[in-house]
Amino acid sequence: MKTWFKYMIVAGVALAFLAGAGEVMAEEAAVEYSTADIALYTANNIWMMVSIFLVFIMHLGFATVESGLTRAKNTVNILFKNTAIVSIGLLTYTLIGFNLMYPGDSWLFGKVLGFAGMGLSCPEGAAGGIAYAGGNYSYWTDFLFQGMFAATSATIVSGAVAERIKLGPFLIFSAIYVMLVYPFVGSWKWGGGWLAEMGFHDFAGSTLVHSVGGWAALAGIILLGPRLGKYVNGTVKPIMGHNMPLLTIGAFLLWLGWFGFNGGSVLSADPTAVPYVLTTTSLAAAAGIMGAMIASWTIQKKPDLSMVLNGCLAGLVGITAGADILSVRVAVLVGLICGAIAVVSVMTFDRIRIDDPVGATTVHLVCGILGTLFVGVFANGTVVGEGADAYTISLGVQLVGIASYAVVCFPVAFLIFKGLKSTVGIRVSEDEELKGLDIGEHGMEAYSGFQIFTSQ
Amino acid sequence: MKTWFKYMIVAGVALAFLAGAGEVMAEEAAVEYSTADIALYTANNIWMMVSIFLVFIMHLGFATVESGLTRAKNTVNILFKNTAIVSIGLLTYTLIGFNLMYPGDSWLFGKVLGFAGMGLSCPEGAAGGIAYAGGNYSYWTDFLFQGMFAATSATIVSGAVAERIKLGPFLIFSAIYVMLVYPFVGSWKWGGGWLAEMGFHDFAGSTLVHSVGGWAALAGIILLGPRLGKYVNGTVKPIMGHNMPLLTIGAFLLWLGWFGFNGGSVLSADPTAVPYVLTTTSLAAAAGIMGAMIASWTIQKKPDLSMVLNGCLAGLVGITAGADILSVRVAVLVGLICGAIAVVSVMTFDRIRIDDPVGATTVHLVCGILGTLFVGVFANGTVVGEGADAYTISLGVQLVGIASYAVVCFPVAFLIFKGLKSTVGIRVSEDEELKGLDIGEHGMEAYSGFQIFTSQ
Amino acid sequence: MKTWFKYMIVAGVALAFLAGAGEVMAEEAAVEYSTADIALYTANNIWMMVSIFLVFIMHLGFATVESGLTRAKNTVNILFKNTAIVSIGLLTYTLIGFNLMYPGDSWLFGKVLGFAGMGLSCPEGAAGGIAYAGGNYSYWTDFLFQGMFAATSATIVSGAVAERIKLGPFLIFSAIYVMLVYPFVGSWKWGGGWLAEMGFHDFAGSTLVHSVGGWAALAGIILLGPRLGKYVNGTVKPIMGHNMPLLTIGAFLLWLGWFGFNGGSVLSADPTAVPYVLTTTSLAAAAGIMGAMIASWTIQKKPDLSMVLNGCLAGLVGITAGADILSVRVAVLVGLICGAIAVVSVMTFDRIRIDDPVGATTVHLVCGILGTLFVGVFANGTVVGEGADAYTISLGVQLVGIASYAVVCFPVAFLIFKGLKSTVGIRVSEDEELKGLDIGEHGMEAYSGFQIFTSQ
Amino acid sequence: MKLIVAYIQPEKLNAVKKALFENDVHKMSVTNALGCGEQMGYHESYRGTDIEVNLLKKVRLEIAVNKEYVKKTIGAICEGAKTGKIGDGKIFVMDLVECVRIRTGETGYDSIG
Amino acid sequence: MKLIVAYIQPEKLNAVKKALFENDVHKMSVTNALGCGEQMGYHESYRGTDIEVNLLKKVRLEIAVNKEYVKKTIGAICEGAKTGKIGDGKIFVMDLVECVRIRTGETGYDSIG
Amino acid sequence: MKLIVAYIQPEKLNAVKKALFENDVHKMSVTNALGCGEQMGYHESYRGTDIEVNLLKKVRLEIAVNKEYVKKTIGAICEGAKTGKIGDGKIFVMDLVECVRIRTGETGYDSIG
Ligand SMILES: Nc1ncnc2c1ncn2[C@@H]1O[C@H](COP(=O)(O)OP(=O)(O)O)[C@@H](O)[C@H]1O
Ligand SMILES: Nc1ncnc2c1ncn2[C@@H]1O[C@H](COP(=O)(O)OP(=O)(O)O)[C@@H](O)[C@H]1O
Ligand SMILES: Nc1ncnc2c1ncn2[C@@H]1O[C@H](COP(=O)(O)OP(=O)(O)O)[C@@H](O)[C@H]1O
Repeated sequence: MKTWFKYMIVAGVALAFLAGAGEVMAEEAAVEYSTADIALYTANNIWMMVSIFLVFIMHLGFATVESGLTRAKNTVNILFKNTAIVSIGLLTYTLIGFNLMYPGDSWLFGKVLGFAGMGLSCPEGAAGGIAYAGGNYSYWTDFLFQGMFAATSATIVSGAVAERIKLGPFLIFSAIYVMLVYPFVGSWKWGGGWLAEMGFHDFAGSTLVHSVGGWAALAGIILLGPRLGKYVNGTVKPIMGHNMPLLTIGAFLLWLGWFGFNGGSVLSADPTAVPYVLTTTSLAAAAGIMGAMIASWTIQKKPDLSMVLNGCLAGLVGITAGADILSVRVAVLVGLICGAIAVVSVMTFDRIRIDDPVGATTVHLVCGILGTLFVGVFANGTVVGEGADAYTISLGVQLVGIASYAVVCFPVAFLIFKGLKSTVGIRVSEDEELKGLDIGEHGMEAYSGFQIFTSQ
Repeated sequence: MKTWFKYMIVAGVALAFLAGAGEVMAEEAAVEYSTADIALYTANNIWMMVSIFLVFIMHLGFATVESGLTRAKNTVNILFKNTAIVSIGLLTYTLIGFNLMYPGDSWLFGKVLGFAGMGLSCPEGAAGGIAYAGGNYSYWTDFLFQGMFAATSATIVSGAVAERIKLGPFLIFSAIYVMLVYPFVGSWKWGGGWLAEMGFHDFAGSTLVHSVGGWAALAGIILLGPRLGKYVNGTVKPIMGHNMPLLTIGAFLLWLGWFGFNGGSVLSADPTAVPYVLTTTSLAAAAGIMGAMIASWTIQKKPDLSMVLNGCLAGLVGITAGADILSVRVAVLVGLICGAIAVVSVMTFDRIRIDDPVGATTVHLVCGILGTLFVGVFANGTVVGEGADAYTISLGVQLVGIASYAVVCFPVAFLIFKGLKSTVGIRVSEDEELKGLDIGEHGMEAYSGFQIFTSQ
Repeated sequence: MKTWFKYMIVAGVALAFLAGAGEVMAEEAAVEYSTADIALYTANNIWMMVSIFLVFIMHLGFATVESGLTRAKNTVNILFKNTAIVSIGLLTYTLIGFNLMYPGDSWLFGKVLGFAGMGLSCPEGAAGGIAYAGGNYSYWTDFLFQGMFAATSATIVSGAVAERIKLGPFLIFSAIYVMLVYPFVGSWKWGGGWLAEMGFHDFAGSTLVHSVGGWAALAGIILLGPRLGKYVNGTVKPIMGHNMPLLTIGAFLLWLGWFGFNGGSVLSADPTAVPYVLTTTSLAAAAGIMGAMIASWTIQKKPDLSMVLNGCLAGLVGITAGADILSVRVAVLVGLICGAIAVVSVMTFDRIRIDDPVGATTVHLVCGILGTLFVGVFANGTVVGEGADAYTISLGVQLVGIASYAVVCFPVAFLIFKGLKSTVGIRVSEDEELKGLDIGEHGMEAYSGFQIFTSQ
Repeated sequence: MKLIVAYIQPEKLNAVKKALFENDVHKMSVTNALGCGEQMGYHESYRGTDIEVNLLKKVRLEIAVNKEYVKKTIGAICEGAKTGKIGDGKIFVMDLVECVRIRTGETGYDSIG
Repeated sequence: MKLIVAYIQPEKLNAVKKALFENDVHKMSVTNALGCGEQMGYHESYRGTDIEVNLLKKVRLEIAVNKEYVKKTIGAICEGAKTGKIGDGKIFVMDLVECVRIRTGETGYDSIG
Repeated sequence: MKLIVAYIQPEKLNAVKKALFENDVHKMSVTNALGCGEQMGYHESYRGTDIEVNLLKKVRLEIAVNKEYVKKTIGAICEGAKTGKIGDGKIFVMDLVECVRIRTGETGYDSIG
């Protein structure tokens, strides 16, 4: 029994309480707003709440995609990790993350690190309501939307390191990453930090969410090494995912969730901007499928469902950075390219012994970078925003942004994993890996009664 | 062939028609409302419609959770029951339930029993529209939201009595319970009955929905007895659920649905109140996972996915009574407690020979009671509402509420089940139980072609 | 390697680009709208966006229903087809379909065929926004909602021809059907064509979507012939679907999606009309379950889950044509009839050697026709709309509508399939059919590691 | 040495295992099988088409034993599996020419147990 | 008494069963198996990596018969399973020392059928 | 002719197949099985109730060989499957009275390979 681990959890939870997730309930403010103002505010806020639900369901999407693409004997473990991450993500975001990512004026160190205090505190009256975000959403909507986002970055890692990582250390990594690293680097752009000031454009997080998760995935894979049986005498052996319907359910749920991920990132229900974002998002997803289908059919001779669904997600990640400003035609192009590259990238990572069972590095890292880059390529010179906040997109700044996340996220993730590796260890025993983590880590099976060959 | 049963269905359906689910289509009223009023009303109504969808999807959540936690050989049966209940629930609610639960002024007997007539009848003009609920939603929205809620209480029973109850009698029980019992006791609070007047607080139904279902589940379990093979020579034998991905899909869908269950219970799209409810709901769910994880890891040594997901649901049920008034910190606490208690409760029920395959009594009954209690504990003295409708929360009234549902629901459910048991019988034959209810009740298999060990 | 097929895809994609999915970003218009107008417009548009999401998720519903009702060895293939169709549908709708279906004033040939040009072009300013559809939704919302709808008709075919059709030819068929046939015949009513002028009533597409898909399904089935082993020495052999939970998930998702399919077809968030449509839709679905349950229990002696879920969908298709105008009581009746007929129809098609693995012809064609007919029967003489656009429903016109879709869609679909059959062939080899299309067309399995009997 | 193959009702597996353990037979191999015997099948119906299922679910035991255990083993299986109802199953006994324990390379008498 | 074990193509199971029934062989046990034989495997490809599958799906029949049925049984299996194509399968025959019907305790000749 | 039945650890299947191929044994049939032997089971716990699992996942090989291959086959299986740890498995050898290749009707020596 890993007593130390439980104590850490308990300690964390206790800390949360001492720190006080204290909030002050909003009281009605004195300022008067017209019914029309309130109606518009109410509508905007509904849209943001719908987006919360959509982003929430992405976690189920991740859970099913990841378990579909791995073996039956590790299914409970993957489902468990994805469930735990949602919990850890929301609780730590409540405690620290939200105020670390959106420090407001509480910058501690340049525009690089800020912190607005522990716990949640909704400004009283209209300040936490209609006045909170220009009538677009209230404080609580803001918190929950961002909180649902936050857990995503850790979930990305989960699939990449699946089938061999120890449960406890993985959860510790996730907690640290989602509590500290993601909000810290996220503040650079979305919190109004230095990259925002430079004019870096990452609409809904090709870099801020997907690459941030992707870099950690890469670090984890490198430190863990490939799964047993993946590389035998120098040749690559496929380790097949066990459940294609689960994978498909997951991919569709992720696309669905992306409507909220990208559509919600407009941060209002603007009837022109939001459906435009939904359109570019959908067309990039559709084109991602098409691109992957063509690539897979050409390269593999027979079209591979798992590749095509990865292509769909690749298109979605690719469009995420520029869904608001790229044209419909470019959105299709971005989707096609990302979809096709996804196929090649999955195969390439396999060959260079980066054993990523679900293609997370391809989808989130490679296409996250590409998507951010494409904004610089296809929208170079575009002016975004109005008045004081306006900035001009440039390929150079996009590159700076990509690089700055690379040089922070990868090393930090590497260090955390390294630290865990040299203390408690991060990889399960060979015996446990053969028997499956479901038995090893959880003492139970995912498909009790079913006859399943576990010769691999 | 159970002819008698089919006749009962036919009779019920015919009755429905004679009774006349007659409605009058709304015609435009003469009163003029400003565009702003209409816009706000439209927005509010959209939110309630979204809540309808979310509550609807809970039925799929129940279906998948329950089938995931039971054996492959009973899967068709469970899916069938959950499908039939939605149908029965909506149709009987149309016929009788809605007007029994919301009698308006048509109280027949004190404020204990009222009935506003058979079928649906939408008030004409604005009275069924913008004026129906202060511009928050229209008549049809109200009906459908409450109708989707209603079926939930019967669905709770379905899992608890799974793998051994006869299909026909179960459907009869469900029809009676959802048509008469649930609306009757529901009217006490939500219909403006005596408990509402006393100041009983149950925001979205920890007691009114979950305990009501939970008491019936308990009655059913007691009368049915445990599944064959569950208790052998005085020792408890685990009977494993067959599909953890299904379970996980279900748990996430239930959480998703809870956004509408709790969020919709605000009965308007208030941009402060609704997201606040969504926040407490989410944090209680997240804390429920955490609480169950700590408890499971400590007690069982290895963390059990099914327990953790039960913990998530436990947190959700627990917060349901007070999601509107408890603080964020208390919401987390409620989640932690309910999650941890869920683990202990599941194990305790097992030991005292209450064989509940899915933990419904734990999640819905135990945590439903706890949640209602916590409102009295943590919000004692809080004033809810304004003007004439305002009331002060007190632990005493909460206890009265809990007790009054206990003394009505458990005996009534027990009597109905008892009546069925001594007439048509409620338990399938031993032989059928061994072969599985899928073959016995439906003559088909859930996973045709798959090799499944049915030695248990 | 089917090189020819890949080239066709590439050519299609290239064409799309040359044709230019060119759009003009909307710029802010000069006209001033009040905040109240904008608020109402925003709310309406949110509703339509929610409907987009709901219709989108129907594609996952189709994918899971169809794979649940077929054999494990063909699962990847079915999932693949459904994924590809979404992509093909959206991309071709972008390129041609949208402007073919909604030609505006660009009629080329009477009110029978019109075309407003290639690609998308959002009118500038308010013309593409608040003024685009009377403040109900913007251009992009319109496109995406209709685009999501479009792919549905092809998806219907997918299930009917499952387990024996070649992948490439099926995708070509789908592309042609969804790109040209569906929008062409759709324009007759929804595009303001000759049937709209005649006063044909098909609210959300019992005929325009479901029958259109159903006719193609029938044509495909006839040309393909039954699956091997379905008819042996003149007797019908059942070929069991492999996964009832998947089927159930799909059916619930389809019902969920129908809230957007029908509810969104109101084309505004009207708080009276939309929830009324949701109510008739839900009650028809519930009654469809009930009708099928009674029929199945009577005819088959044991109630068949797959029939009951088909009955649910049958009720939904049946109410689709008249969800806006039929009374609640009639909605229940329509559901009951369609549900019961679904059971009989599935059995009849089986007997007359129309081998439809998923019952698509029953659900979409038979009930699509019935639903359209019922509008004429139950709402004969009802006046729909106001002013110049008003028309009176008549059974005669409904029959004309049904017939006109029959005489165009069936022959056209037949010819396309026939053309493919006599060139590249449409049926996989006997050997591939026995081994399964997953291996044959995709070289992979859906459930790697699971022991599955494939003696059938 | 003999190799005993037995087909039993799936739900009797635990009882048979217990009876075998009590008779000092601790090693065995189990697979699931479908059996066709005296037992009538049952009817399934799928989407209105009837199907007679006459391959019923069984469990197959394979047990290698030394001569002196043959009787005990057969007795134990019968004890655990017998209900007197059709479908109880069959036991088949074959000669075992050789047995090898892979781990040690032992053969014959010692390698069985 | 003999124990006949046969590996056949999965899709031939119904035909073999029919042929056996026509030859008065009504009892048998069936399992699914993977076979490696003369038949070439096929190539699957998963996420761009090729895999040669040479364990193909087969059905395994196990039939205990009295001496006079051996020929009929083998004949019936061949009749039902033969296509002349590689992969048709194999039949193995072993001596059966004893047979017990669990329900009645009968042994030998009578217990087989 | 002999029929060799071997139970091995699932993860050793590929190694055993390789060893057999190298010894010119190319034909075999494989099923999955559960085994109960010297190897201790493990504990699963489901919803707080403990269960001792002593039927462990194994792979069952069935190989018919001519006399001169018996030794090579046994050797190859041992070579591929042996780790020296408990649970490595067992090999059983039986006499094969007859063998028939369904495709050609060949019997005896030639039909095996
Ligand atoms: N001759 C046989 N060859 C192979 N398997 C047999 C034979 N007879 C019986 N079995 C197996 O034993 C099972 C039980 O046989 P059955 O005749 O139904 O039992 P009982 O003799 O108790 O009535 C069958 O389902 C089948 O798996
Ligand atoms: N020597 C053997 N030992 C065990 N099983 C065998 C043997 N030979 C064939 N089989 C089984 O029979 C199946 C068919 O054998 P194969 O050689 O492909 O058929 P054919 O002889 O008709 O070409 C194999 O897949 C395998 O399951
Ligand atoms: N006497 C036996 N009869 C049938 N199967 C056996 C017998 N002995 C061993 N086995 C099979 O071999 C497997 C390995 O046996 P075990 O005793 O654990 O290995 P080892 O001898 O290497 O310690 C068992 O799980 C079982 O499937």
